[in-house]
Amino acid sequence: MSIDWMKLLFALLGLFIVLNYGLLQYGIIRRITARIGKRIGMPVYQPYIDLIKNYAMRSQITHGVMYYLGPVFRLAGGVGVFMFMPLIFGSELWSNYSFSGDVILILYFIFFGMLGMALGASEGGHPYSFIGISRGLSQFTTVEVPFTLAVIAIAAQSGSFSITEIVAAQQGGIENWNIIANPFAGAAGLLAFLGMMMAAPFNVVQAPTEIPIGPPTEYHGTYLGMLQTNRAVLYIAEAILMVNLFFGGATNWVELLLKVFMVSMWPVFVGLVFPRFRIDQSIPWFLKIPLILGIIGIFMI
Amino acid sequence: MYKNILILALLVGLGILLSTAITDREENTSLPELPAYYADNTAKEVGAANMVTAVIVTYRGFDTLGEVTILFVSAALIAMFLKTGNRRKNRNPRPSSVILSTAQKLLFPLIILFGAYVFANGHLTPGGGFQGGAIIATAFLLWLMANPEGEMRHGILSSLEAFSGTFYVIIGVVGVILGVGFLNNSILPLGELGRLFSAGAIPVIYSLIGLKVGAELSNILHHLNEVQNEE
Amino acid sequence: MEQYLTLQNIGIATGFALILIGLYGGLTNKNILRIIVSFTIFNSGLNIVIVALAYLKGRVAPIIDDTTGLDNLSQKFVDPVPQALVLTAIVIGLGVTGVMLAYALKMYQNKQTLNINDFKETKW
Amino acid sequence: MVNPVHIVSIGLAAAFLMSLAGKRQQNILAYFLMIAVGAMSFISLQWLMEIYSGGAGREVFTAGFKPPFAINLRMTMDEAVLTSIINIFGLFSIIYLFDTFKKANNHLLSIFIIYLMGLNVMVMTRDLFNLFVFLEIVAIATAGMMIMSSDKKGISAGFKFLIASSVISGLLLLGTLFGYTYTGTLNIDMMQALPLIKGGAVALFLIVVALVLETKPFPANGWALDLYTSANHGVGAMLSVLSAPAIMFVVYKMLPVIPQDWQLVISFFGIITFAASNYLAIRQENIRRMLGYSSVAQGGLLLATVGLADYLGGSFYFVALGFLLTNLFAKAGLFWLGGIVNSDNMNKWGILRKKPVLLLLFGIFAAALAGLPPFPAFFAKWELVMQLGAGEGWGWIAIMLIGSLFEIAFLFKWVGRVFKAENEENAPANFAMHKQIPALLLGAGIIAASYFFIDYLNFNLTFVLIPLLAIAAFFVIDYAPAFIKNILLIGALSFYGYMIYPELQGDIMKLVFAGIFLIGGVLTLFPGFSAKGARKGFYPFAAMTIFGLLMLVNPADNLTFFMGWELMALGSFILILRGKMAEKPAFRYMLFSAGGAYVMMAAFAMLNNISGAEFFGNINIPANTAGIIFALLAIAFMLKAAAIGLHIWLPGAYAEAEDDATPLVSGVLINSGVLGLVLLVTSFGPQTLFGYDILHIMGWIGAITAIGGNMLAIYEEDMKRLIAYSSVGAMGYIIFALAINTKLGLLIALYYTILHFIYKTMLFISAAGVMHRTKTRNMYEMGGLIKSMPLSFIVVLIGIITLAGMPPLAGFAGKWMFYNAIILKEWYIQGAMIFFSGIVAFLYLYKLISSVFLGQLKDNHRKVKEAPFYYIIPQLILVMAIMVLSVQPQWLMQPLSTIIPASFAGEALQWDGNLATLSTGYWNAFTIMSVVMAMFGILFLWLVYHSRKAQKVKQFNIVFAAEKPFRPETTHVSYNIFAAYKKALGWMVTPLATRFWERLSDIFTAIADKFRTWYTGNGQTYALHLLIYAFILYIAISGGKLL
Repeated sequence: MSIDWMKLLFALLGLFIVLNYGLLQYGIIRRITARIGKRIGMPVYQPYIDLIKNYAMRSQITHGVMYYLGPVFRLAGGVGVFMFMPLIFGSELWSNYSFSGDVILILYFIFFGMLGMALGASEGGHPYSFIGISRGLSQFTTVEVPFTLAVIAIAAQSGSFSITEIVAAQQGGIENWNIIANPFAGAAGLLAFLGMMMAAPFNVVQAPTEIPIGPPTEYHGTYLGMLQTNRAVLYIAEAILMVNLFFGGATNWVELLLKVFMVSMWPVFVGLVFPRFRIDQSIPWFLKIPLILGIIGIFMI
Repeated sequence: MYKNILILALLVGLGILLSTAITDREENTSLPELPAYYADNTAKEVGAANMVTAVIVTYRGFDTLGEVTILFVSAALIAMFLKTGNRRKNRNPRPSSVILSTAQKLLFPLIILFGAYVFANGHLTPGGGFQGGAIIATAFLLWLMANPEGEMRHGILSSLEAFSGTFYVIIGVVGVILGVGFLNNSILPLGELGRLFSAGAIPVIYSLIGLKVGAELSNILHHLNEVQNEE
Repeated sequence: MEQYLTLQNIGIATGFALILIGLYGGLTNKNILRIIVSFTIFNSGLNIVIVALAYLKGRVAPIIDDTTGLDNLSQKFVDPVPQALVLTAIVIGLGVTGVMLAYALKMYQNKQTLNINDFKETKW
Repeated sequence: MVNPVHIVSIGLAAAFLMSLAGKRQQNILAYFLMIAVGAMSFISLQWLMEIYSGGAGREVFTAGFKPPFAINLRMTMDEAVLTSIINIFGLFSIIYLFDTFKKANNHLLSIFIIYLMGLNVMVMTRDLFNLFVFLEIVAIATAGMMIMSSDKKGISAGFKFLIASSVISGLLLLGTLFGYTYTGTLNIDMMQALPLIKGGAVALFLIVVALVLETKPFPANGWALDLYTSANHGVGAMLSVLSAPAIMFVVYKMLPVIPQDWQLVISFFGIITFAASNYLAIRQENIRRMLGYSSVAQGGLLLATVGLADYLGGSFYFVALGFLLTNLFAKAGLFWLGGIVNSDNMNKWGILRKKPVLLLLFGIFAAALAGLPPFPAFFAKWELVMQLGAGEGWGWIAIMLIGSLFEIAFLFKWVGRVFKAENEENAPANFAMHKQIPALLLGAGIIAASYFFIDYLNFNLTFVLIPLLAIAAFFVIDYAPAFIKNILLIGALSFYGYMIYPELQGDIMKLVFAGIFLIGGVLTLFPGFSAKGARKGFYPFAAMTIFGLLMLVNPADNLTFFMGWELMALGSFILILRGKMAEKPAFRYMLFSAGGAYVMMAAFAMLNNISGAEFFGNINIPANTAGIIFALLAIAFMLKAAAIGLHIWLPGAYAEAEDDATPLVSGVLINSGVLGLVLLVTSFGPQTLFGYDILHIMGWIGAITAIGGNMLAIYEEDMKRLIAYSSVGAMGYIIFALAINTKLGLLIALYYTILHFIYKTMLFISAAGVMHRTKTRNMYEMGGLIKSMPLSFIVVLIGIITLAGMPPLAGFAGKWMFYNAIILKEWYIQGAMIFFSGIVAFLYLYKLISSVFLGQLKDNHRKVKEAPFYYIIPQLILVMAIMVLSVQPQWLMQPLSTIIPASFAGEALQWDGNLATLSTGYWNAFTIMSVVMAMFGILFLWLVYHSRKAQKVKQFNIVFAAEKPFRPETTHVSYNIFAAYKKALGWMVTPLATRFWERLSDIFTAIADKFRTWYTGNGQTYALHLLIYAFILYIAISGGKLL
């Protein structure tokens, strides 16, 4: 089959936009959190600097092939999530490759990165990598449960797994948004979203502050750059997913970015309010309230 | 205790069950077909005056063969069991009284003779091989009581036993060969009813049985005697 | 009731009584020799029953002699078959008893006891 | 023709003459005895030939008078067969006991031949009283032979026997005499009127009860058990093989006199004996006593068959002969092997392994006795069950099958010990030739018998006989070196595939499974090339397993299917048993498969009334008509597919099997259960049981199984157990997909079956390779192997990505279809469970790959090389398959879709080039693959280029937080890596099922232990039992009323 260059071009363009937006938003969020913490915080463009610096740095060590594959998997996963995500409802060109895979594909791609990362990090043989990975995987499995329930509920509601269909079903007024139409599923989805974002109170996985080393520490320089790229892309891509699933998608870029910003604020504020869970607390937590909400959401259909 | 009560209960039950044999049976006034046939035809078919003998030795000769075999087996079994090494050790039997030993000397041949008479006339008068054999065995019993130390010649007895048994079988086979049937007595002339030499092979068979049984029983007695006051 | 009180039935009943007594003895006595004796009683009970079954009122033993003559003997004789059978039964009983006695002797030689309860080497 | 009566005359004459012999002739006596018995055998054999070739039988009138006036012997087919068996087996026994006889007292020899003679007459005579006489002869002769046993136990046992037999014979004599007085005859054939005459019933009852008691019925058989326990092995064999059938035949002779309903009662008591005795045998440690129980049980089975003779009609001879011959050869064989091993202690039996031939014989006898194919008892049991089913005798079937299960239990516990017990050097074994040869003859006998049965049933040539022959062939060439046998087996399988391909061409379903079994078989055999030596005993059973599986593919009738099923079970049992620590797991496996098999048998018996012997896969049962059958079959198949609750046999069995046998018994064999389920669903359709929709229940079971299996896998530290548990999870998916029961569901099930077969075989083989090198199964003893075994790593990586169902590999297709199917079916909750289990799978997959291949290399593994070449080949082939499927799934799915019956609900998958569409969603494998590969490739290459100067980090110049590579497992980072998860969700894996089953077995054995104390060992009590039994039988026959 021949490659559709136009489509490819637009996909990459979209990717570029999202990447930048992701970086910016990350900077903004950091700043907001700083302010709430009565601090001044870093400049908004800091992420750009980091990124450029990291890409410029040349790593002098390697642990072997799988070690390379780690970040590759991670970024491929992130970009994959984006690539199969329709951005603008009703626009053929901004729908990326969503015609060849539906929401299930995306759900799995989110995990694709995780696993790859885990493998890559563990080749380093560093014990803390294992600790971080085991926490990450354990928590993520339980996060996925309520999220899946929500997705299934919504897919059942709109009779399709295709995101485009799901968005189409939500057009025409805010009352059709799934968050309204099926609040329980929506709630389950949003709570799960907290976990997916690995923001507080569920950020013990990466433990940014105390443990100076987690999976990412194995990776520095270029690798870290890739991971940061991925974070920016994935963060936004997942937000877009939420928007498409629960908030009626978007018909143009402005609406999209606005909604994305709103959605991504949600974990930030939660994270600012709540203290961090231990891993063996967060696992049961996801299997309590969100799970129940999700089940109710399914029975709502 | 409870066990005994259970046993009693069971036996009572069995008794009741058996009693039906009395209550349900009506006294039969005439012989059934089978014995009637025997009664009417024995004389000409078998030529034995004593019908019981006829039935035992000829009509149901096969049973009798088995019977002999059983005796043989038990005798052999006892012989095997009581074959205990040096029996002679520390046996201290009471010596028998003079009266007994004298009387035994007198009676021994007579008893033997009587036994021989009984089995030789089995086809004419009550009695027969087994009875005769038993009587003979009593003679040996007497002998054993008279002299407990006495050593009997097993060889003779057992060879007697073996040969008589074998001949018995051979007679049966001869019957087959002559085509009159296994253990049929008419391989010899039936002769005249009521004579000693009549009823074909019956007297022969009965004599053989008599000898065999006598030998076997005496053997058994002797074996038992040999182990009696061991250890 | 009295129609049962025939000679034959009395014989049979006696036989049954002996059978039951023999069984009871065999099942309750602990001494092996007593058990064997009980079984001989049991056997003789059987034999009595058999003989009694052969009995027919007012008939003679099935032996031809001058008194019986030779014609319609089936009207004169008792049943010869059970008498024949009983002989076999007796002899068999004798054989079995002999074997049992031999066994008893052997068991005594092995264990110096004749109590049946002491011979439970094989169980369960 | 020699007159049959000469059997008697020869026997007696010989006996009498032998008693003449003195010390000097002693040594020739044994030969004389042999000649005499030979002559007897000749007579009976010659009659057998005569009658077999259409000649008439013969009535022998002793004393030349017709019955009833004299005793008559009969010689027809039945008598000819039995007397031949008796005499010839007597001949064998002489050979077997030759050394005993050489030293023995001459009287013993006479008694022996009289015993044989007595049995002959018991069989031939038609006269009741004569029967009594010869029963007594046999009894006394038996008592006489008891002293052949050296130990003193024999004496008291013999005495108990004498007491019992004199009670019994007393009853018989009474009955006979009254029978005579009522009917005026002693001839069995003229007594038919007996039960009709007033009071005659009592006489008949006495006779019947005596005869039944002679057959050693449970529980009035203590005397018999003690006899078996203490008798010399040769004598025990004769008691079990000659006396029992003879007395059975006597009962059979009496049948015309016994009323119909009495016959049923007797036969039912027989079944009870069978089940109960087998049950009590499971607690036996003493082999001879165990054999005693088993003999009694077989007797019960024979009695049951005899009692049902009229009911069985035409198939009576088939069934009876099946049981008779099995008992004859197998039981006697076991007794004689016992004599060779010469110890009643199970643990001493390991000595048999010194003589492979004897070991094989032992296996054959055990299998034959347990009623496994291809031995006669298997077919007999099948026929009997089918006939009982036709009469709706479900209770009978249940009792009988439970009994058979117990039989399997104790027999295979024993087999396990024999194979595993440490080879006792001080065992008093006696491998004298004259003891081995008769045993070998028996082995030949059972095989010949099996041949005749199979020949009689004229099975399909290609799909039954050729496989059987192939299996047999591999037993024959077992001495060849492993390499040759491997080539031969692979060749044989390939050729067989080529042979059956035309037959299956039309039928894709059959092709699929045939393909799985054949290709799987061949691929899993490859690693065998690197095995050294002859590897005795592997290939026959590998062949048995694979060909057994292939028999399941295209059976003509249920019998064939069942036969294949049992063969496969037996073969895999031995393969598992070959593992080092495998005794317990293998035993457990055998028990579970047997249980499943018997459930299946019962189901087939029911099915037989609906659709006849026709194979259930080829028929269509209308919906909601056969719920119970469906449920039973589903249980049987789910047991093989290790549905949760029935899965506890699986981990042990797979983990403990030899490393390179595991792929076969797991990756390939488990699909037999799937095959069954698929056929079940396709040919039955939805069924209800007590108003419940069974498929719905199955759906839940599937979902729970999926979660449970994966959860259990997470916490495993043992590589093989981990993969094994993941099989449980995969089976959960398949069961669930089948339960969905739509076009899509079936497609998923088939697709998953194939996929699971591919990646599971792959994973197991590469695990085998790793374990072959590292010599351990514990993952915490491994690590960092990626450097030394890169190929294995790549294979495992691809394997787990597929298993996890991650795009872009083939696994994703399955997942994707799953969610659509779930939405379409509206089973949301189950769907979420399935998804959850899929996520859980990531955890153990990560653990598997990371702790084995990543992390720190262990000191003792510095030198390990890549897995052997022959391990790698099959893996690479399978990887190819996965890659192709990942890019072009429609190549597989479109053919699969064609075999889905139109009757199935739901929409079918639509294909447009590579784009698969359903109303609910779509997915394009090719695009996904290309997109992912593009991103992946670009990034990877860029990265490699970017850090081309990077130097390799030495293992030790990174931080070790706590871990030293050579410290024990607790310091291994991936040991108990998901502790937190366990803390949170550990409750999910409480081993409820295991506890349940273990508790169950404990309870059963405990009860058995209690019950067998009924046999106090007191001869008097045994006599009492006889009376009690008589009483019970009376109640049963008179229908409750006392008089």
